[in-house]
Amino acid sequence: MTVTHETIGKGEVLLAVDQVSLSFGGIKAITDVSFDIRKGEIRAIIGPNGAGKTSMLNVINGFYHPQQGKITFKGQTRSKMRPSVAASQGIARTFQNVALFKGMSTLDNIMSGRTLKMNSHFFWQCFRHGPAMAEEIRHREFVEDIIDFLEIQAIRKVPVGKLPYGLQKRVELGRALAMEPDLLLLDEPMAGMNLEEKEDMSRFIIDVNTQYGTTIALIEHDMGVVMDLSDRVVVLEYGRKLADGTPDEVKADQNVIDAYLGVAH
Amino acid sequence: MRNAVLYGDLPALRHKYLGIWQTWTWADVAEMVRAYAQGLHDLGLRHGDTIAIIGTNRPKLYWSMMAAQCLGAIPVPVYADSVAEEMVYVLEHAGVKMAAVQDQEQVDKIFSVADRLPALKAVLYDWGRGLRDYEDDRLHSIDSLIIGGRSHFQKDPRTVSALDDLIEQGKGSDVSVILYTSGTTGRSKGVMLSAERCIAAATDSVAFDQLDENDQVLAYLPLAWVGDHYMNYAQGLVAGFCMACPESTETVEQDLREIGPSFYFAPPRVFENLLTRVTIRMEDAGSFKRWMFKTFIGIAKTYGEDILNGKPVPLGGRLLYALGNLLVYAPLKNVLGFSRIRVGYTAGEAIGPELFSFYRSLGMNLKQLYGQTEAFLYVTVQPDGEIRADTVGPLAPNVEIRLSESGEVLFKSPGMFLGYFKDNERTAETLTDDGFIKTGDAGFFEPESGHLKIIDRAKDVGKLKSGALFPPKYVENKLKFFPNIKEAVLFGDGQDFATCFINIDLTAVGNWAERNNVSYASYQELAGHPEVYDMIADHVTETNRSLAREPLMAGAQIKRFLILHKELDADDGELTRTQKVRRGFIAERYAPLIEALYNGTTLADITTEVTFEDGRKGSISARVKIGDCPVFAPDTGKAA
Amino acid sequence: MFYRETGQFKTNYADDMAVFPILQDRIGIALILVVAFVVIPLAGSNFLLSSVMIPFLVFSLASIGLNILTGYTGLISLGTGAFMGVGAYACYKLTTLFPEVNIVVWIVASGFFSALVGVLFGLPSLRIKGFYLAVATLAAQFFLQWCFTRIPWLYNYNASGAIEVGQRTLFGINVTGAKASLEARYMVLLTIVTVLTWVASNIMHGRIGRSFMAVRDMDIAAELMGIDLLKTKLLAFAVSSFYAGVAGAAMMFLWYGGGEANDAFNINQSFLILFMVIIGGLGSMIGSFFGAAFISMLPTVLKFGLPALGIPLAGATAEHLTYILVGALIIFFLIVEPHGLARLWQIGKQKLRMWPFPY
Amino acid sequence: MPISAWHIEGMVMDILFKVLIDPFLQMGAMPDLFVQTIWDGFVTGVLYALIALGFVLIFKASGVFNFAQGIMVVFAALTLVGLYEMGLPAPLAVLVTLGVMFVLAVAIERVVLRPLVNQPDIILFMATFGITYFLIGLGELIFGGNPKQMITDQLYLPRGAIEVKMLGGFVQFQKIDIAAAVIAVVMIVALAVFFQKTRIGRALRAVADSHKAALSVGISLNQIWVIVWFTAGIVALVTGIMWGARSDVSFGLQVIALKALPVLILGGFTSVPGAIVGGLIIGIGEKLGEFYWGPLVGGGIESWLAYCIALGFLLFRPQGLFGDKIIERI
Repeated sequence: MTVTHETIGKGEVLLAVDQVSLSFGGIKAITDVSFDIRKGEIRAIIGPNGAGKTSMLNVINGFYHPQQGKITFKGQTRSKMRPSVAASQGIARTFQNVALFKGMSTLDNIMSGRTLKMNSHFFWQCFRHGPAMAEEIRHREFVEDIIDFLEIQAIRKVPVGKLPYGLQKRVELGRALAMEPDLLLLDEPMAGMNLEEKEDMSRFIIDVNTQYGTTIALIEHDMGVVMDLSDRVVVLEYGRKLADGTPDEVKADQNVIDAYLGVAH
Repeated sequence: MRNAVLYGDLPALRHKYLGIWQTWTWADVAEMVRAYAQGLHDLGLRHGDTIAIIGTNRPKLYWSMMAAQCLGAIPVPVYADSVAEEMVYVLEHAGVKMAAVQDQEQVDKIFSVADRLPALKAVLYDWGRGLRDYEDDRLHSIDSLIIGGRSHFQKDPRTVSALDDLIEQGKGSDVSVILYTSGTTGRSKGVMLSAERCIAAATDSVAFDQLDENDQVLAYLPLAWVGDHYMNYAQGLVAGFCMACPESTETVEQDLREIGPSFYFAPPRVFENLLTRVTIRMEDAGSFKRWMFKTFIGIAKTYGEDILNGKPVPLGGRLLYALGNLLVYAPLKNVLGFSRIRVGYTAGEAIGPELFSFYRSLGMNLKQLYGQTEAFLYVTVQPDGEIRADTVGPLAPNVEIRLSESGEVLFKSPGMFLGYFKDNERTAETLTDDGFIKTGDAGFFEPESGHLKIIDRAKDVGKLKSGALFPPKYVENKLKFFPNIKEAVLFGDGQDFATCFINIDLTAVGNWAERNNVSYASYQELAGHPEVYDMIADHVTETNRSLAREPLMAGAQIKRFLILHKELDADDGELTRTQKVRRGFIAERYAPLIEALYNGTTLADITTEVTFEDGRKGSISARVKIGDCPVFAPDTGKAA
Repeated sequence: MFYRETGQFKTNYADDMAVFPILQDRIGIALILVVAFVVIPLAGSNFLLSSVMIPFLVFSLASIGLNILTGYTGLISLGTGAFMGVGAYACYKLTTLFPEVNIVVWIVASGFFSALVGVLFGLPSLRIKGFYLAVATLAAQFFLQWCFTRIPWLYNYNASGAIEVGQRTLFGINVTGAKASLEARYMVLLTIVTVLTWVASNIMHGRIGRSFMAVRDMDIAAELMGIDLLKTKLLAFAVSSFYAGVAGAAMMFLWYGGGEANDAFNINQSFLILFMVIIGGLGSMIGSFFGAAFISMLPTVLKFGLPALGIPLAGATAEHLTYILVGALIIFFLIVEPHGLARLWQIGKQKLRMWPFPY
Repeated sequence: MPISAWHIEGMVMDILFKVLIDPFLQMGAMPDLFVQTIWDGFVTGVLYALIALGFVLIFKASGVFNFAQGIMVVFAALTLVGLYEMGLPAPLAVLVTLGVMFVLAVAIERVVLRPLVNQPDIILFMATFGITYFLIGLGELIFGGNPKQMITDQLYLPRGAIEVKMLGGFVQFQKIDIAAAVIAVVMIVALAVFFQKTRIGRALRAVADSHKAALSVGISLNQIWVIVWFTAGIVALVTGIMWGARSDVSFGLQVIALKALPVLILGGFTSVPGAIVGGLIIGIGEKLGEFYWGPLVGGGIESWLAYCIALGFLLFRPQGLFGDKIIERI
């Protein structure tokens, strides 16, 4: 995995979606969409509700299996893939409506993001000593860095269920970061946030992108945010690709204006 | 200032970072600081240069001070929360060559005003987040400097000795730090302190309280405040106790609880807020707990202090107190993180007597001291056993004090300052011909105990037309003891009676409103609410009653008051950065209201400009009601 | 109120991640262990040991097992009784085949067999969720129960068709069979329970525990984070059944001293243990103990309690009343605290820590 | 070696024969017996279906997995018989029993469902366990634990059997069984009508879809719950009578409640026709299994065969026969 990581330099195509179509029963969610995500960029996917944005993410990280088309990630092409495999290949994501592990503390949530990287033997786990403990501590250190990075020290031991929405989103981001992903999918990271929270979140997203050099694909409704954050934007509507390009290009695109930006959001 | 090394492996610094208390022994610190100093030196910091220290209490910032002082450079701590404009004045005035700052936020501030700081050569940051893509060759991370220093040592060992020489060159008489006063009056002044005097002062006080390397403190006060610099930094270096830095500003309380300091220093305000929160939280408790709390606090009031002061107490009292200790005091202190406090100090402004005795009655050895930045730090202090709420205690060791004929307190102290930085005439003003420092506070020695009693800022103490003494702060503190009253500003100098502005405490009153389902949309509305007025009126009356008991003060009872429609705020210049009231400023700003207080009307209109969080300005106007209160005949029954 | 946490600060992660980070808690646990290991065996009456402590311990073990599956991993199982049975019979066969090996070893070892069977019946859990899974486990319950009665080899062709516990010793002391003293059995059982509890809590505090809970709280998210659902669930089944198995073996050999599958390991047993877990508190170790204590002691309490209250009862009526009360109490508890006794305990503890403040 | 090899091969062949061929030969050999078995299975199936129906009704409307359905059957039957023994005329007894079931429904709604609204399913599921225990205790307390005779005649249910000569043998149809089948059908039809035509019925269907929808129809959830539980109660009563008439009324009956689970799995938790078809499949399947394959392993496989059928089935169609496909969204 890390090997392929090396082989893809900044600016090269990290993930390519090629003529993907997806449908549930009769309903077509995505029709023949193609676009790519380049290493190190922030890529936005926008579109009206029901445009198939979230479905797109689900396809990318293997939760849905497209009927047609294929997906190339780090040079490996596949049409189907188990989500857990996608994860182990370096795709992490957050969810539209926060999907944290409600029963656990912030710390544990983020720790669980490290699961893939942990492998101490069951035997040691039983005694919580030797390798197991060493591993726990090693990853705790990593996680603490993230906590520090996201400025959530104060809620380290709080059960996430008790947290306000904004913070939950932040924790979720933390959990995704804990996976050290090559590609980070953010599904409406700022939904239902107030201005201040949005600003914080955007700051974090940018910092993630610059600091860790993580490639980010995000869905967002707040046009302002999208245009500031992203390097390139792809616009979907009714499961079809409407436009693709830099924020300015997209803003200028007539179809987009008619279909989306025109509508008050 | 580097003698601290001799404590070897004892913990010098703890910092709750990444979830656990990272610990550095004195040895580590010494090594680190030396490397750091080397790094700074390589960067061009020289003897006599000034370096600004901006940020919250973080180890690396403390080390920055030490390192700088090693080189004989002068650290200038700056209030981290002050906006760029305020900051630039200090930086400019101090002509800083470098700035060691906490994070991106501070870096941004500095760069935003960099053009006005020609001297600025380098900005050092502790926490690199978000600074990745800053292209500015003046920017260095503190770590990189330390590492740089280390490698330099390795490259040629000569630098080691070279550094030693540098350190040796540092003369005790050199200026070791410049602390800028918060500026209760006008522009803040840079107080120059010398190493030897600092140490002298610190040594005295350390001896005075028998602080040693086994003590723990939590450093959470602004770096730039003399309180922190003295209590934690200087004393720490002298006594060699362990200083802990909180994880972040939100977690101070939690961290305090975890560390459980044995030495604690806080301005009255902190204790005030704490008490307020305690009362609020208790009001949410079940009826039984409330009852229990009330009774035992009552018991504590009657016996607690005496027990602490070692006065004889009836056995029954002791038993009750012991029980209370089991049920209330100990747990309470535990929750607040005060359990292990051996010595606690409060200073900065007079503390409300009730407030003071509350904490003492819990068995917390809280003491008062009196001093100021120029004195680094205190001139009078209360030794154990002679603790009084209403005085600031007798002379501190090696301090001389005399009173000017006007009743102003003058002193000479081991730690006294060298003068104001680049401001000789101000220095001259402050010093008397024979080298005493004018405090600007009015006070008097209590004949029997020899305790100094501070009444107020000399120029604030006034007289009513009646000729009765009018000490605003004294009364304000009484008022502020009520959780519901956050701030009070008294007027009456030269008038025929005293009046005051009240700031309600939003948390306390809001909580009260919830419980009595008083609905309100805004601070302003709540402040104007009739029921709130009634409540406050009661408080004021209460205060008057207690004033009446003290012949000296009886005159200063409050006839009329009003509740301000906005909170007094440092951003609007109404308070100093240390949250002290800027009386004069307020007086002129709210002139119409004051007028109203005296011309007997019951309503007054006022429009004021306010500054919002983000620095935008706006203005709010309001119609403010005025309430009246009964006053009481002086109770000559017992003398104060 | 009894907590004095001030000054308890952690300078390394190991301390910070300890199971009992608070000093006072550690003291409390120590006290409990002392009482359990020293005071009770010495002071406890036979009645206390035989009809209170021993059942309580056995059930605790079983409910820990089920709690790992249902509470921590969120998979409902109605087959616990059967898995216990597997343990019991495995132990029986083992000790009859290799009598020389110490019985205690076999009691624990038998857990591995039930773990195996557990995994087998856990296989569907990948595709099946919720009640569907519950039914799948019912299949296990009935099928295994059928095996116990229909496969004579399992009970060594005893005429009685039941397990017959022989004399087995540990350090020369009888620990099983008719001659074994209550104290001996109690001590063995207690040791097993203590150790296994410790192990379980270790597992739950580590990576594995987290992935269990992740699967429980949001299996989709868990999968998208690279947690292999099948592996995790099967592991949960294995661990859970292991505990059930040991509990079953212990039940037969240290408590019942022999008996027949249909009354020991029937569906009702499964339900009973499910109750313990729910009432005690899903996803809580201590909850398992609370639940076990509550359900296992309730009948005893009623049997001897009600008459004491002056309500004279014929045995039968008492039994009926017990049923009614248990039913009512279950509903009652679900209503007042769906998260079980453990939650109540937690709240109480929190209050004590925050004393005198309410929060 | 060859000998033993032969031997083994022989055994294998033997087993294969016994499992795969012999049973069918038997069926062919004695078709009348085969039909008889089918019929028995069919009737059992009908009764399973009835219980399953109770589950489905409640699950559809309140999302509660009502484990207590089985005990409700027993309880209803017991009450009926008990009342009769106390001297009430049969028809009156039936009415009173209905009354009791209604009270029960109300009580459950008040005491259990309302306080537990919005709790996770598992909790409600547990609650129904509580109900089960409670009813067992109560039933035994009032009517005593020992089995009772169902008052078949007094309810004008037929006795005896019709023997039909067919397929070279006699197949015996118990009249009561026929009655059972007929009544079951009638009831199902009635329910269907109730759901399709009446306002309440529509409301119930609405609830199944979304609670808001139901409210918009103008019926409070609480009412709906009462109605549903009451309906389930009626179903329980009928089931109880039928089953009681075939064997006798005892608490052993409640175990058949568990049998309804595999039925539900086949049919899907939310589908009435599913419940019926499932019931029949299970009923017939397990009778055939027991009769033709049981002997191979010493019989008694009835106890688990149903579950294994269901289990096997689950692996291929997790949502059941008539359940609709679940599309997971995130």
